[in-house]
Amino acid sequence: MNRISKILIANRGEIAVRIARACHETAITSVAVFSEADRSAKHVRYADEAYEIGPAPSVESYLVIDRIIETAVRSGCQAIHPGYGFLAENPALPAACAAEGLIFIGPDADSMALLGNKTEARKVMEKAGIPIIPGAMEPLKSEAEALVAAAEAGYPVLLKAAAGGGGKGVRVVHSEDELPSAFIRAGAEALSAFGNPDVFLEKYLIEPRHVEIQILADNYGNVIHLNERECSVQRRYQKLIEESPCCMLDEAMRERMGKAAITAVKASGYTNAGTVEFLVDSSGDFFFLEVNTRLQVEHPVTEMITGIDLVKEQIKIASGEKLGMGQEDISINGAAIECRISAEDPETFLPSVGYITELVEPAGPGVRVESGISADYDIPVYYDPLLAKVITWGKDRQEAIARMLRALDEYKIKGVKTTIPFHRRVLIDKGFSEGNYDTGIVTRIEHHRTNDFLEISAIAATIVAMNDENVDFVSDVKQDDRWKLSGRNYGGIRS
Amino acid sequence: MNRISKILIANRGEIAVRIARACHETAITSVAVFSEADRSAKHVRYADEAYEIGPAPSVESYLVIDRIIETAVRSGCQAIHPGYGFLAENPALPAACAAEGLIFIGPDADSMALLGNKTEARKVMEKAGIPIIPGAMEPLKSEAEALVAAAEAGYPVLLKAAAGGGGKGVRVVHSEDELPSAFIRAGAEALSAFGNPDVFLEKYLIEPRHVEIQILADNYGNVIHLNERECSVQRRYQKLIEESPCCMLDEAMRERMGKAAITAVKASGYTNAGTVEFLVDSSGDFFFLEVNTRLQVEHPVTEMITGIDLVKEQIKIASGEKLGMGQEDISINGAAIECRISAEDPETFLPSVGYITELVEPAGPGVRVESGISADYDIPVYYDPLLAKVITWGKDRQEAIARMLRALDEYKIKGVKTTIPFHRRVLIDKGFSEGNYDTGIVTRIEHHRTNDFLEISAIAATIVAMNDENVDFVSDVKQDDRWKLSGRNYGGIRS
Amino acid sequence: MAFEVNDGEHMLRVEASRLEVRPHDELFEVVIDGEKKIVSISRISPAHLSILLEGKSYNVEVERFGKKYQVTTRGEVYEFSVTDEREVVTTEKPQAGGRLVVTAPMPGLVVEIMCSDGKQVEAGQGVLVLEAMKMQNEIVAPVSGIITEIPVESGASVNLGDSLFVIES
Amino acid sequence: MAFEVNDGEHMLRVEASRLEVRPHDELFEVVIDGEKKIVSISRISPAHLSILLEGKSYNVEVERFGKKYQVTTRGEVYEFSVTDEREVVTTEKPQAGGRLVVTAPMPGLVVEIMCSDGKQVEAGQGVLVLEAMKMQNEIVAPVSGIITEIPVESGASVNLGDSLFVIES
Repeated sequence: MNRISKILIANRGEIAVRIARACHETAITSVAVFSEADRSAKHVRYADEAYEIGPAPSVESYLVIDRIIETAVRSGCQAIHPGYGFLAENPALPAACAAEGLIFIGPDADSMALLGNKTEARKVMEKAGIPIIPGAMEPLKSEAEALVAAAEAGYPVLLKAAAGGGGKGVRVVHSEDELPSAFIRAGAEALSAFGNPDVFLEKYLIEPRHVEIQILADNYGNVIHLNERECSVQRRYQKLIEESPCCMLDEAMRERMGKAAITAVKASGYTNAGTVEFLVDSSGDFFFLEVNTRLQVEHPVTEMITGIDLVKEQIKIASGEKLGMGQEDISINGAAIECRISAEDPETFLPSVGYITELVEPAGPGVRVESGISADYDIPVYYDPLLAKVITWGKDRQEAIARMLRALDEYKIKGVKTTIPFHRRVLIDKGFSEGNYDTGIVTRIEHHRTNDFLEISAIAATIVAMNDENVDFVSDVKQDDRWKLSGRNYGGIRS
Repeated sequence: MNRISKILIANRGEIAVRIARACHETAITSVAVFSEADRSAKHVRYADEAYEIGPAPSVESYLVIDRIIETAVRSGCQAIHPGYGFLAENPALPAACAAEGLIFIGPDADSMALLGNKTEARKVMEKAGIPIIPGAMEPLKSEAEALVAAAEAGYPVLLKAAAGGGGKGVRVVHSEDELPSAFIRAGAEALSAFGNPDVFLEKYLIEPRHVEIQILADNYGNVIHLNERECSVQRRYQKLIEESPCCMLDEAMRERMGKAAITAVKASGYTNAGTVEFLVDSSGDFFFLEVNTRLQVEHPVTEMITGIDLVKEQIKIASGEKLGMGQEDISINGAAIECRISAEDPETFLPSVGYITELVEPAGPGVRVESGISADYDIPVYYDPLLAKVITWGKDRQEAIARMLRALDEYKIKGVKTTIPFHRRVLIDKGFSEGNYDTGIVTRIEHHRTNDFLEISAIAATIVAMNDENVDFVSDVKQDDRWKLSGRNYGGIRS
Repeated sequence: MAFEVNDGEHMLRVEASRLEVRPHDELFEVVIDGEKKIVSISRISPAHLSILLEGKSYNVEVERFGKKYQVTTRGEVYEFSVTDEREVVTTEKPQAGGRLVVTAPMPGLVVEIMCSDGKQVEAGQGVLVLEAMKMQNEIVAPVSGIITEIPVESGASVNLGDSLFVIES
Repeated sequence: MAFEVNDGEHMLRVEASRLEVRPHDELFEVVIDGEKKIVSISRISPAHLSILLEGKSYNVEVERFGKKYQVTTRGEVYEFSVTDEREVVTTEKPQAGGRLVVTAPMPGLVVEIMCSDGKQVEAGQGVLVLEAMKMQNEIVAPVSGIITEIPVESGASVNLGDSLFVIES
């Protein structure tokens, strides 16, 4: 047992704030690190201590292991939490921690390296008797090798970063002539996101469901699963909406998948929190996809239905505690759903960077917000567009969805475009609300815009436009009665 | 069964928003009413429809039954939800609803009148075998009568509004010479708050615990209780912090009090949601205090531990549905705590009215906020100082308290003073954190201010003061490099 | 004074005049497509109007992106151009000849240029790669033609709307 | 330039000069009670400063109420007067004679006046009742004496700091 009293959080944005909150609640001192672009970011303000670690580009700051280790040592931390993204799946970080006598809050370097290498992981799982998706067992060395492997598996195929996760460096390839360009792009994205250009290939399952199992494993061989998450609402292999429980799983299948996940974890010697991802085809067969060797973006949906704080559990496991619960203590209470709110155009999904002029977060019963932004915040162009997550809980799925629709209506992020209107469209989609969907759902969703609010919206636009152009509304209104463009004058419309 | 599809919310502030949220989640159209002072208030903006009902003083708007009924009828509502306060415990409202064919979301006029009259209620409970506090069985007609009743019960005694609840019109009287003035004040407050000056008297129990039982009763005789709430953190008989479960209750006592509450409800023919309040003395004996014939301010703590949305249940019961659950379906999941955030000086508890210049609400795991305010909002002087409530949930009481402390640290309401620092002091108090407290806790709490942050605070004050006074920081800084006092200039410190 | 409000599919004629300034709102008389309405407007924040119209309560968010007004209410998003009807409407001239300037759809970093000046490209062919928020986006030729100008170089930061390349068809 | 910062119990001498304006913060050299410190300050909103000092991160809220600065950080609340040390400190004169003006501790409505001009009252005796936010607050005589002036009447609205009555002892 190594009591952890001070943690360096090697991340930024909502997840850094999330981890700092867990520290706050357990009387652990939190240490933030930040790039030059992030001095006024929320995670810097939230932590107890904060140190600058380099210029804005993440390769010069958040990805510099030496600087992070040095900051942890100098500030007297016993442990480092990597969050997700950045260095979270880079085995060099746990290795460097071990060398410096720091605790890495996550698995050890060996099991991370094993599982992080998607091709190695596939071999281990196949050996452990877990079904895997057909495809190459080794990273692709060249375009030529990719062409051969693709022909063997049969198009369509998927190119995936061997080192990464989270949808970065993933390309679907429908035919031979698309392959060369996709191979280059996937490799470049993989290098940019994970510092490793290796790409592998597997058969592309057509519109499967993406179901994953959250696990917790301590250092004494105890492994439990915390039920599943359904993450089939994806675009470009990026998850957008996640929920738990999954509508298509009955108790028997939940148990089978849970056992497979525990087997996968034990086979790889993995410890701490992790997620075993599966694809489920339309006949209900599931295939191992990968293990995410870290906290997931979507971990809150599991927290909402189990009541377990996964970050606190991670810290406890890392400090050498035994799991305080067994599989029999884990149950499902109600239903939870998460929407990822990104700074992207909700139609084109192009990044929308800018200055947040106004921020109102949803609240009330069953609503949880995890956010890395605040009002008057300039979103840096250097990092992931994920701004925040909304998670809702309901006694059943229907209530969780109704609350999410309410929460999205309450959420106001002004100054940039966000994916909020996209989420609304998914939630009111018949397939989604009936629970009958797969990873193809996003391409199938249609938005039939109602014109019910066209008139009121046109009126509002007119009045704001007149204000913007300083138009007199009526000729007999005195100059000083005109719309004020600034200040908080209580009489008259404030702007 | 009368399907309710449109509800008028006869209230304002956080509770009106709370009810509108429940409507939003169940596809019910919500109709707000507002006084002239509340045109831009959050509840007006939140509802689907909104109608002005009179000038700022509540006696000319929120308390005018005719105008509320007329608005409900004209706008096509089938039902009225009264919230708490204002008309919520005035039997004239359900009576007027019945006369107009509107559904009142609450009990019928008769049982409300019976229980609302605290002296009548005492008689009914005594008859039903529920222990009551010694005192007068009739309202006091004069100062002389009060003196006699007080002498009989023995000082200290409590004067209480016969019609009200929520701590308004309550005075403790320690000796005979304090009685005349207190009798006049209590009567005046009772009249102002409830439109009825009747006051009664009972023995003042010294520092009991205040424990109440939430009940739900449908129109078919089914009554269940949803466990207790501990509300002993009070000042001037106003609850400040509430929690569930109560540390001092074991399963046996919970069952006994739950049964007493159900008996009380059945004895009075009460339906819908209600709360049976008890005082528990140091020996563990409990005494009937009163029934609150409405939704309570603190209802969210019960929602957090049971997963039941009480407002939705109220609407279902009012529409004639049978209770969808039995006593065996109710359990306690974790622990929840609520802090009421009021616009009051945290030392003197004097009202602090003003303009909210900045608002940041807490978020993250286990945190729920119910708020009636927004940034750039001018708090009207006419209404209750309750601005918002923070509710936290934890797997146990310790986690709920730790989360509340975190939430209070995150909460920023600038422009007015609030009770946030007061709550912080209670939560770190040893008696409170050990669960060993009673209604005397507030007077016993001491605040030993730490000087750890004196220097950093002095530095901040200096720099802001220099900015306010336009002081040059260094002589060689050019004029246009000075601190900008407005605008969102990205370079330099923004203000 | 009247405005033409156009969302691309519908054209509405809106005339607004202020009747009264009150402590918490302003009353307007609005004539929309010939119909007269009384509207209460309270401006909650720069981008947020609370509107009461015939009893209905609307939270309307209005933001200006370039010359368009993006309006969000009850989950629906509309994008309007608002034009003073007295103004002479300047018809936008069609693109001269076959010269097309392709601009940056977002701020970002040019990480690769896949073509050079004078090269012939097909419609849909990648010309350069723009990275923003960790995503690589291939910017393709919208039409077939010859690349005549590439005013950016690899490693350059560009803002929304900056010219990326010129194509002549 | 130096300031005297006083919270009633402690007096600190603070000198601040700006070293550098950077894109996201400003660096100050601060001398506090003779000790020199380098401080990074980022102003997040009018009332909210993010301060980094020797690695520690502080969210400091500073509000001005009258002439005092109320500062909140990590749950602690301090109230400071901040005085330019070069200014001649004007000593507040003690209350002349026995005349005391009692002012409204909050805005509210005078609902009852319990005394009349010229009446003798004891310390602690109620003089009038002020209602604000639904609470009735008895305003009592702070000392024994004679009420010489009551410039308000029943039903009047008063603001914070308005005179309620004058008592001479």
